[in-house]
Amino acid sequence: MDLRASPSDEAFRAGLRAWLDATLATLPPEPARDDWPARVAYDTDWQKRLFDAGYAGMSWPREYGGRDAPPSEQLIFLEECSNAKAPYVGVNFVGTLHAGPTLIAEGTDAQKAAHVPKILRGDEVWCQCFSEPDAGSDLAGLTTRAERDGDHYVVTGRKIWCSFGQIGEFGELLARTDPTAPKHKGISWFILPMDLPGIEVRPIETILGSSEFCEVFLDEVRVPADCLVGAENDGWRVTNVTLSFERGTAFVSEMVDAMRMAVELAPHVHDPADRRELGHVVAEFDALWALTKRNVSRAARTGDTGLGGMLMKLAYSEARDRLGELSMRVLDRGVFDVHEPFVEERLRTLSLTIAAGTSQIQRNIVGERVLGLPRERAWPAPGTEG
Amino acid sequence: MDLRASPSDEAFRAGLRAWLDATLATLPPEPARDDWPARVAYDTDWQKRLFDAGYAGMSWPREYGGRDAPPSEQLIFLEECSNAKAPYVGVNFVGTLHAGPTLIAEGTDAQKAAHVPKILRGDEVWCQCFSEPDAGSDLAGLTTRAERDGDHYVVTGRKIWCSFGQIGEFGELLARTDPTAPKHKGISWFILPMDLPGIEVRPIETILGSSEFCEVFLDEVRVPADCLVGAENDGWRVTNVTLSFERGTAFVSEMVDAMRMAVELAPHVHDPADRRELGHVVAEFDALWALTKRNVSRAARTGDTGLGGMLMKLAYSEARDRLGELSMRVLDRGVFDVHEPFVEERLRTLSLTIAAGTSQIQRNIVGERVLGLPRERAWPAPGTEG
Amino acid sequence: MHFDLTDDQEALRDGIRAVCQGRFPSERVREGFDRETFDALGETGVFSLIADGFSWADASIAFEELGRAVVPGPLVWGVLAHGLVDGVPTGLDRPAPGAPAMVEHLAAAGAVLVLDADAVRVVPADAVAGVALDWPLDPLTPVTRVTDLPTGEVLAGADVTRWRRAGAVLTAAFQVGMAHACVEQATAYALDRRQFDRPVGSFQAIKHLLADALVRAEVARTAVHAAAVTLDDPEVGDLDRAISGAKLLAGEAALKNAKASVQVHGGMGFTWEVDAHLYLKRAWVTNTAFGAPDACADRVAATLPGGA
Amino acid sequence: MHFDLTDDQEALRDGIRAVCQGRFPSERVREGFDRETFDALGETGVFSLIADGFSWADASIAFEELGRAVVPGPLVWGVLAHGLVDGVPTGLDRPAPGAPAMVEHLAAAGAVLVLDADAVRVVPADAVAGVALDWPLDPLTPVTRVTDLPTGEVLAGADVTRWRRAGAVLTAAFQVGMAHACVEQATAYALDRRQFDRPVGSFQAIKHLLADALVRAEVARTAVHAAAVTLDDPEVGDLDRAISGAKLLAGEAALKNAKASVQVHGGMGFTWEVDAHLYLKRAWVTNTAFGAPDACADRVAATLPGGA
Repeated sequence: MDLRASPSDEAFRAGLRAWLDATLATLPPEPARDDWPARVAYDTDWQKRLFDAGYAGMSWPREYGGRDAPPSEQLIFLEECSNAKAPYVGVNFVGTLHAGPTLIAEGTDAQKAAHVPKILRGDEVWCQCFSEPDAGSDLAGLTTRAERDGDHYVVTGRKIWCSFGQIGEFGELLARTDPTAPKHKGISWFILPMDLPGIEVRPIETILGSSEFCEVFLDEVRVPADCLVGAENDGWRVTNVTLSFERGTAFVSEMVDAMRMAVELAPHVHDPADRRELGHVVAEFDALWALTKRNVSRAARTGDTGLGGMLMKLAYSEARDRLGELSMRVLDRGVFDVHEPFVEERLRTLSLTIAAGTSQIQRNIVGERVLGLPRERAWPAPGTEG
Repeated sequence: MDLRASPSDEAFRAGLRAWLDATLATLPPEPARDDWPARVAYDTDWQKRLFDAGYAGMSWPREYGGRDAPPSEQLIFLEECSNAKAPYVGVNFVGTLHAGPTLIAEGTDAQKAAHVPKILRGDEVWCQCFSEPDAGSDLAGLTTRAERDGDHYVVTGRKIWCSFGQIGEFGELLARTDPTAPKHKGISWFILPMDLPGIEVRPIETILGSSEFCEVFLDEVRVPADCLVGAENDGWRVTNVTLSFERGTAFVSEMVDAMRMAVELAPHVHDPADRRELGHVVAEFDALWALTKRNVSRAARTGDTGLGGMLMKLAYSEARDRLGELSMRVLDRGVFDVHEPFVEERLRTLSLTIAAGTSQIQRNIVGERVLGLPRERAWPAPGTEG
Repeated sequence: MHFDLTDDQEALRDGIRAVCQGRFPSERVREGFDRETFDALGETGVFSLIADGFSWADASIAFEELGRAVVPGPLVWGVLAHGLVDGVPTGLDRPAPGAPAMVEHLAAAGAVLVLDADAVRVVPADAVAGVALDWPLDPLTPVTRVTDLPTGEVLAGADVTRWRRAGAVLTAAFQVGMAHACVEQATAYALDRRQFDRPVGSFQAIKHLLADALVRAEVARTAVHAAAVTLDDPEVGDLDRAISGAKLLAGEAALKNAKASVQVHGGMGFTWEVDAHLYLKRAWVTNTAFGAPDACADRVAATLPGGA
Repeated sequence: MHFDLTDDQEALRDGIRAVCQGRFPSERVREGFDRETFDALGETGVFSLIADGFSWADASIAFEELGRAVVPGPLVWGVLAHGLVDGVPTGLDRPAPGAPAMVEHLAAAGAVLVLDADAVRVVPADAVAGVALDWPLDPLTPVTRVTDLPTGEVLAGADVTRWRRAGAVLTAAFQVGMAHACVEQATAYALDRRQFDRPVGSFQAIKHLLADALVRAEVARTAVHAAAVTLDDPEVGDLDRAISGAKLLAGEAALKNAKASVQVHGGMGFTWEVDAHLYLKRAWVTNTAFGAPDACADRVAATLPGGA
């Protein structure tokens, strides 16, 4: 058990730092949050630079243009980029972190050839069409239908919380292909070309007053059958393969960012009780950063982050919530401007305990999958209640 | 909406204070906690003094020797007694607060005549035999059987958490008289003479190292049929009538005691964060004291404390827990002696979130009965699970 | 002692609630505050309650209803300065030298009341120089960062200590109303929203979150009523302690319950469309006025023997 | 970097765990600590780990197992003073003048180590005068209130700062073991105990209580491992911050998880018979040693830029 970086990790870090130093100085100014064309241009330009420098697809296999770097280098990459305030993955998020890895693992040769290189170079932007108004925590309860009709599937339904729906050229789509099967068994995973007729995208305004998510309305959209990824009705498994690509690094950028916020808050904290709370939150972030190293170390050896990976989201979200509340108490009314970074972050991080599995769902997962406590039973179907 | 005491309340308070001043000075020293015969003597002597002075049975009807005092006087009585550090109700707890009121409401004339006057004068000590090892939170799941055999019921089972089981002459007993009925419908309420053959009492050692509770083993105990209170199988309703006698005063002694602890702790609290926590807890106790007045006021008008009564236990238990934790932080190792009042109280109050309905059960009650959220459904019976 | 709403007070509560439901539904509230809102509220009599002989307890009952509807505006100042200044009143505590001074609703205001160490002073609104925040945290509470706050003139007959106390009570009452509204709105959603083939409110995780929220709101409500009654009749208790405790608990209830409401609403709670965020943002904003929670907790502790 | 247990460390953990299960089951633990216990533990090698060339990380892994079994005794002092004094060592931080001095396990001890500002001093146990508490909070940790604590003699070669740091790490490791044991014992009970015709562990209220407890224990464990590794190799981090943070989180995990265990055990958790109270009481006692949680939080904050 040690925390010493290996010589090769140190060398990687030094090279990356030098490249970041040189490259970040040449970037254009960051675009405004609601200027989507500018954001696409900015983020895909950054992806191209990463690609040209060999830093795109850190975890991707070499045969797909990735670096196939060990988890420790992924960790360093994310840490250094965050520390240097390099651009976030931004509009490339769905493509590089979800769709690309899924296609690599489950796509046909033609699907891979059509999309994977473009995603890696920043030539193709993806969005996600998973959740539905009535299928959030219970994602497998989704009802968007995809009915086979010759060499197409006809898709009708309504998706929500579609990140980058405004600008995605392709969407990751989950739709029900067998409504008679048990709910996890009748779902398929599709590549959804977002320019097909019958697709309507409507931005959702968040509590930040901006629109990071969209609703996507699908009205008899004819999706070519060769857009099916993996086997029909096997989409629930397909959508879960993506996770293993993270190898313990999922919250690294968040962690670095949180620690920076804590350090920036410190000079404003004069009240003794608030200082103690800050010390407590920092101790938690320190521990979660150590846990990240534990997860990355374990993933490097076993391919799986184990317990540490299962509890990271819950622990991080709750710690970040404490930091957010502390910052609001400390700042008081003098700085209640949404453009104040602490305020913006407090609002943004409210989504951490909700999105991608609420803290309540996370506690179920820890309680059931780790501790082995019994699952909730299904309620009787309506009409059969005792 | 006012907080002014009425002239008659003020007069009652003044009279009580004078009596307490005169009487407390004549009391013998308090007995040791584990000296049960001495405790019985001390507590029943106190009850006799209350009776002689007209303060026994504050809420009891006059025809049963009670004072039938308005709730405001009950509140003043408990407040003044606690402030004066008068003896607690002690071994008279079950008799005066549960069994007596139940008999008054549901007993036959013979049952009332046999027990009610004695309970009020401190001539009869009662204990409670409700919970069972497998029926705690789910009290209605109790399995102690009472089978009719001629003019007796034959009772077999095991009771636990029997307060004053060591010394009770009679017990409040809940037992199942119809095992085929739905669980709330097959229970009956009995007077259990504790000297009947087949009853064995075993004290339970608590985390305080003392024995406030007992297990009671019942082995074919022949209970006379005229010990049945209320109708056969109507015991669940019978056991719930007692509550209405409290009229909002259930936590008054606890509240006064908690506030005294907070005030006594204050001079030891030097750390600014601890002082703030103390201020917070005191604000909660102040609010709960006001809530007590609200409950008493409402009970005086409507006979029911409503919402305030339903949430008092949960709110008080959780606030008291915060005070207990704070006291342990403040006292640190210098005073970690169980005979130190703060330590003893910290250990004792751990039972507040557990006994008589855990905080989890209390939250269910508030969520379901007040907010109208759906109840948990029963699980499928074993063997029928999907 | 009858520490419960009288029949008159219940009628007052129901009346104000009906007014809010009729005239300040969510769509109207979202249009924000202006002179017209002020006049509409003035017609209901909420600003003149004290002048009309009602008690502070009555006023706090009314403000609880305004909070329930999250009505925007410098409402507390509307009561405090009723009949004393022209136009819409707003105000602030005079900041320590160098501290930022923020005034809410300056554009709509005619006069700014400044709470000084020993007096209430009036400054004409157009004499206050400052920069309006582009994106105030609460979209319904425009805020101006003041760059020049003239001394103003002493408002004769205004007791600054009493203003601070009354301001704290009314703000706390408003917060209690918000806290209760959050429980009600989240409960309604939890009853309606189904996941895993059952209402999400049937899950203990949600049920207990809401139960705790209700307890917080109701305990805080009682504290506010006690503080208001004590403001009316200071002999029945320790007024500063009652007010500090009430403001602390009410502020905490408003904030925690609004967060609980966001959480129960799930993804929808993170949208502009659902009202939960309006309550959360107003909770933060109101917590900075007339005593922040931490300062209130300190003050309660200071009232204990040996506690100064 | 390989921040995970090595195969050797896993073997060490499993070995100590097996020893504890075999020699320190609950019945044996409840008999308390004496010289025989000390010798039995000494035979397992836990006190000589550092002397035998193991790392502090290894020692912390061993202490986690001792904590899991809630083994009684002045165990941390057994490591710190290994080979340096005769008989069973115990110890304490020299109290400020006037503050109460408490020593654990004095009757069983041969020597008392006193951590002074700049040195470790040794006092023969029989030279320390004091009054044993009749009812120490933790029945397995006898405590003496010291009335006379001689100055003692400087223990050559003992670095008092390093002792304090190592003491904090080992205590925190012990606490993490307790925190995990509480989760395990409460989980076992929640699986076994049925109410309302289902295991109580199927209720979200219990499930989530235990899930949070597990998260606390595991996060604290990672913090302790990081602190121990940093104690072995101070260049990899800020040692004081790592240790203060670890002690804070481990102490909090031990205390909160023991309380959760009492709660999950319901009425049985309030009995002497179930072990939950032993963990709770030891959690309180160990939180007073080598840095109370609040002081640790203060120290972490003080490490931030502008934080002193």
